[in-house]
Amino acid sequence: AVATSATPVAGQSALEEVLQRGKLRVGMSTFVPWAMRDKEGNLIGFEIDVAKKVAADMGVEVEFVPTAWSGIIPALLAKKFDVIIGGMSITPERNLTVNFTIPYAHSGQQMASNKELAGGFTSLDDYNDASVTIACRRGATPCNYAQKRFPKATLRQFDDDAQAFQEVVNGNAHAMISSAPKPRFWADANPDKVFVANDGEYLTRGDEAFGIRKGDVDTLNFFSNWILVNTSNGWLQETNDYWFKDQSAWKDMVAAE
Amino acid sequence: MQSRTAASTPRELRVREEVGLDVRALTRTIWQVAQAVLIFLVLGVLIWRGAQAMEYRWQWYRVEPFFYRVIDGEIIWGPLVKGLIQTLKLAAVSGFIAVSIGFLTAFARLSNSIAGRIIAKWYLEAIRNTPLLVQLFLFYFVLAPIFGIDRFWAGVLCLAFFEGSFAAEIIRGGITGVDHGQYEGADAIGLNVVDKYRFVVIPQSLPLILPPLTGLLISLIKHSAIVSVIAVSELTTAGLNLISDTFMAFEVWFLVAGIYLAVTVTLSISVSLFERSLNKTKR
Amino acid sequence: MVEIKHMCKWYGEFSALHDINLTVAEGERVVVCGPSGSGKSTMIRCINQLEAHQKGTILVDGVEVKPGMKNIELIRREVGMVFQSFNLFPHMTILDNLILGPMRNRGASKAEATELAMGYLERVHIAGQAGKYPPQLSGGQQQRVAIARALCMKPKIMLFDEPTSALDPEMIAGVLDVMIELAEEGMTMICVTHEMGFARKVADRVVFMDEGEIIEIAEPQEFFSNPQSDRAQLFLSQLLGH
Amino acid sequence: MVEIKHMCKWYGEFSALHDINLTVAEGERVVVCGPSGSGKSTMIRCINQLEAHQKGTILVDGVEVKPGMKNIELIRREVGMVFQSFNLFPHMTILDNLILGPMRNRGASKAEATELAMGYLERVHIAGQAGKYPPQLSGGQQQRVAIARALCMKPKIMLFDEPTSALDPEMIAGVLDVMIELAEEGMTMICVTHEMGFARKVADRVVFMDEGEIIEIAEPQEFFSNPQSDRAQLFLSQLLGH
Amino acid sequence: MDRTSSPPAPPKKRLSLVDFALFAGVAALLLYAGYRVNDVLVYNWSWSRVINFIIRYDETSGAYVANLLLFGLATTLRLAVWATILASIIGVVMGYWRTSENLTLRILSRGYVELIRNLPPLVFIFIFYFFISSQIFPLLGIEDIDRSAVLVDNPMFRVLFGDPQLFPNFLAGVLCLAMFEGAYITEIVRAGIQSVPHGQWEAARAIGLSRTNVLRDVVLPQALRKILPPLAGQFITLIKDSAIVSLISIQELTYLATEVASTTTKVFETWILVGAMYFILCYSFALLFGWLERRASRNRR
Ligand SMILES: Nc1ncnc2c1ncn2[C@@H]1O[C@H](COP(=O)(O)OP(=O)(O)OP(=O)(O)O)[C@@H](O)[C@H]1O
Ligand SMILES: Nc1ncnc2c1ncn2[C@@H]1O[C@H](COP(=O)(O)OP(=O)(O)OP(=O)(O)O)[C@@H](O)[C@H]1O
Ligand SMILES: [Mg+2]
Ligand SMILES: [Mg+2]
Repeated sequence: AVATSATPVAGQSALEEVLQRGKLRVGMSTFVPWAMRDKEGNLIGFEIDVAKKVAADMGVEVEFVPTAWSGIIPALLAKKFDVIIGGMSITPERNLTVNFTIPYAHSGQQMASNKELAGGFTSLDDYNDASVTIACRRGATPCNYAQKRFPKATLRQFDDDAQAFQEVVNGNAHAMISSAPKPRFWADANPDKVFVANDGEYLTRGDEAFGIRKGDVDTLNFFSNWILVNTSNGWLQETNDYWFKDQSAWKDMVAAE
Repeated sequence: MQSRTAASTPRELRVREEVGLDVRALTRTIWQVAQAVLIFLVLGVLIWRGAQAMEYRWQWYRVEPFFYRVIDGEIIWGPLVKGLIQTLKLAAVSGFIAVSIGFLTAFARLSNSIAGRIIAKWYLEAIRNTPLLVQLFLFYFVLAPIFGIDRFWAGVLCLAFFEGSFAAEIIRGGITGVDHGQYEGADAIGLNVVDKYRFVVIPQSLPLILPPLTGLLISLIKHSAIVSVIAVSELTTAGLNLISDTFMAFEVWFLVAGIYLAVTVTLSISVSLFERSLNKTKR
Repeated sequence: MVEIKHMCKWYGEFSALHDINLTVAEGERVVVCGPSGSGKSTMIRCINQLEAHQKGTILVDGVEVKPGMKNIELIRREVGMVFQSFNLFPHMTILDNLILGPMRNRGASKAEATELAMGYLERVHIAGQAGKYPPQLSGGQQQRVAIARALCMKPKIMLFDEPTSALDPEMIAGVLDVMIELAEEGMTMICVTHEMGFARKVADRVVFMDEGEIIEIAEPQEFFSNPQSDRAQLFLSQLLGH
Repeated sequence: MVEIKHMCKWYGEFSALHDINLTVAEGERVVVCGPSGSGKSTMIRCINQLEAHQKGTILVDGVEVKPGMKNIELIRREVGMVFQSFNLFPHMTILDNLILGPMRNRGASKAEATELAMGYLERVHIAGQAGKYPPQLSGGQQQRVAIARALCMKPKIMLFDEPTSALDPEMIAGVLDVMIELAEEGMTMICVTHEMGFARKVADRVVFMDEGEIIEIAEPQEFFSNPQSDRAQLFLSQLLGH
Repeated sequence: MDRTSSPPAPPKKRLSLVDFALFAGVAALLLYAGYRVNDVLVYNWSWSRVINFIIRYDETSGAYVANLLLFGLATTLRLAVWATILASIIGVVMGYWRTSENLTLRILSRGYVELIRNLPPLVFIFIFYFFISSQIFPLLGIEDIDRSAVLVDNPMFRVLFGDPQLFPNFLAGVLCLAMFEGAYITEIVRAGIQSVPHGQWEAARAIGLSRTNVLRDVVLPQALRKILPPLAGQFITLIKDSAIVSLISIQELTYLATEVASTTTKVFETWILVGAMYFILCYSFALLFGWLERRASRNRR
């Protein structure tokens, strides 16, 4: 019994397991507005909608497994869930360890800067200075970008976007980079402290994809094609617009100000 | 009939004769040690198989740059080495502050001052009844901006306050562990309070305080891992960053665990060697 | 009953017992005395292997006792032991202290064990206290309970290690009385004590030890009136001068 | 020198001392005795406020000592105290034990303090041990060091709390000799002790306490030959019968 | 004078100059903090958004109901209770092994304790979690239990173990924490066993009890008194330490707090409130245990 459990049965792909189980388990991590909590404590967001639709198309239920970002890959490998739909952007380095589908979203990165510290900066190159501190969410596209674009600046990586942003508000960091539209939301919320740098233009783009275990071609094929279909029919774009264009559509669901 | 008196050998002359190797006891010992090693091995194999079952692809060949890279014949230290140095620095500074806080708090608790006792007690209760993680968040996101403390010092102070509460109890235990008669002896020759503690009580409580206190400082190295959540670039932070860049979770975790283990075990051993040599010189 | 031959014991490098030879016949009563640190306790504790000896042989009732032997419990059940500091189990009533051994070792039923225990409590004149806890009793009463507890094992021999030296003077008599009764009933016993009155009254032989050796073995009359060795003379003079 | 008037002390609700009245003149030697728990230690410990009393007054050399007073150190320096358990500082050499007080309290230089200390060590016949640590000395030697330490403060009065009762019999004589020498030199002293030989020899008065009260104050001859109270009679008979 | 009169009341303790200085210092610190918050640190306080995640007004039923953070608190408590129970079992067995005469058992328990005490908790939890969830659970078939069976999906089960859907995760978290705390409880038990005077062992052996019986009947019952107070303390420690299992997909208070902070961006309020929640929980238990201990020691007399 031990021997068979150690080496997986050939052909038993995650896809089949999901269908047999009747339930798709999705690993994710909170990340406004990809996934977040509404007033009742339920999960909402772009990714939540995507995952629900995938499950519905497969004809199974969906179960979300919120996991701290640093534990999300081992949990996937330990089969705690079948797929990560968690705003995970593709990098070659990561791709050596997990498989990515084709991208289902193309986030743009914006920078929120502290008015006092970076108000006088005229160009992005001003940030490339040893005295500048830039905050970002650990392991997300912005960190990689910042490393390359501002090699002289100090980089601070946090487990969570909100912490990184708080750094900017507190004046501990000159700027933070995050995927749009969050920097704009925050600048709107703290107009006297924070502004969106680079006139709101995207600094770079990221390609977000589902993450799955290596060696599982069936599952990879299914999810990639699901993304292809839903890109073609416009559903992904539509949903993306709902969550990312501005917050007016869903602001009432999360805030109670 | 037994003889009434026996001829006696003076104690010093009775050398301990070698009774001969007790073969049975020796084989038993060897067998028991082997059993234990065997069980640990089986557990290790099980864990290893666990990793296998996850179809995890070990990529140990990728870890060398985590420690160092050679660029143009120059050695550039990698994130893990830098992180370790930062960890040691963090632990040293906060350990020093923690001991100071510990002494202050212990004296405050033992003093006659009502305010001192109240403040010390609330400090201890507040630290004892909240998780370190929450303390760190409060300290970093709430207190640090209010008082304008930077990241490193926020981490240091938070750790120091946390470990300081344990140090305080150790020190208080050491001080109250000194025999009551010693206090009376000091009082009886008319020493004032400061002299009483300086010359009589503290020197005698140090042997009671030092061993648990060094244990505390060693555990501080482990606890310092928690400041990774406020992005102080110590060993665990370095590890987490590497994981999120490369997703090689297990290699990095094992490396980080190995480094911590090596540091704490080395420290424990050197401390106990030091203590032993101290005891020897005393005799 | 007990036969000790050429027994030696070391604590590390320190020679605690050296070449001990002593034979105690069935029904014999032996008193051991000697200065503090002379190894009296160590010797009798070797008999039921509370301490392990390193050389020589000890036979108890014909069976050799060895360090690390299996089934040492079986021998300990033959040997009752009473300590200076009583060592009653403070979390159990007197009665529970007594019935624990019989119930665990001999599988006696609770009723049987209780009957037996009450019998011995009568014998040490303390049956009224059966329901109390040890700390509620005086030292003398506790020591008598300890004797009763050892007797409940129906031992073939009893070892006493200074059973009265932790007691207040008023308490000593009661315990000695119980021991004298036991001796008169023919119990084999080895008793470390400095109560010379007791030794005179019941001992068949007196063993005098010093520095881990048996210096002198004699009948009490002879030992007290005419000790052979200088050390015994000195010891007796101090004891009586006290 | 010492004047105690209507002094009372409670431990919680327990009355440890009741209405104590005692005056000790300069150069007088008072021995305090009484059964265990009668409050002897408590009384002399109130004199230098190691215990706080709650009612009545205590004057030492004309100054009133009160619980919680400031500068109690100043009074304690006038009063030497020797404990049953010596209370030497085990982490310091004998000499350091002695010079600590003079150097800290009177700002004496190390050389001065050492000279003084060596003088007193001579006086208690122990100068050879100055460099050793207390645990390396026998009990009797330690107690003599404790006396020398108290004397180094040049106190006006010495308090002794059963200075010989923790000692082995061989050790007692040496300590008593030192105390007798001190008494003969005219030191004022209050001494709790059961050494009746010592009391007979040096005491000007004997104070007998029981249950926290002073029952009898008398000259030694009278007290030993003809105690007034029943309790003192009983006490003396037990003490001598022992 | 009357002997039976009760002692005069002890003098009232009065605040000294030092006391006033200390209080003044603390007050000054607080005032300065208040000033900085208002003037230097411009921040939109919005407590209601975070409090909403503790209890919220449910419009459909028209009543106040518990929300995320309270659920998290309940999970934390459940984790702590079950892990303490399990860890105590581990601790008693290992603590007994620590004092055993058998070298094998001693090495095993010593190895266990040292390993756990020398690894950062985070690292241990991580490695152990993936071991049990990939090796042990499949063997036991935990993953495949029918989560909607009557036995599982009922209110009793929910109170004891939380949401049946999350049961395997919960169980993994409990096991991790139990293994972790077990090492500390092992040392508590060992100290308790060794605190029983040597004479008790000897007396028990002298009446011919076997080692197991000595422990069961004589030593452990006496050791228990020494063990219980630190064990209660360890329970409180466990409530705090349980935050580390947020790493492995268990939604206890700290993890949910990071989610709330992230969703609302109200970092200050979230952490102050969550800190207060932990404090209230732990401090109430500390008071409760203190009271129980005092009562027990009074009854003993
Ligand atoms: N566990 C031990 N380790 C080392 N030395 C020991 C130990 N137990 C006893 N000794 C030493 O062995 C010697 C004999 O001790 P033992 O207790 O047998 O003397 P004793 O004759 O019973 O003395 P006492 O009358 O004081 O009880 C003593 O010098 C003692 O210090
Ligand atoms: N710190 C204390 N708390 C409560 N009761 C105490 C304390 N110290 C002493 N007592 C009690 O006060 C009474 C007097 O004690 P004290 O030590 O003065 O007696 P003593 O005459 O010196 O006896 P001994 O000869 O045994 O030394 C005793 O009943 C004792 O139990
Ligand atoms: Mg003995
Ligand atoms: Mg006394």
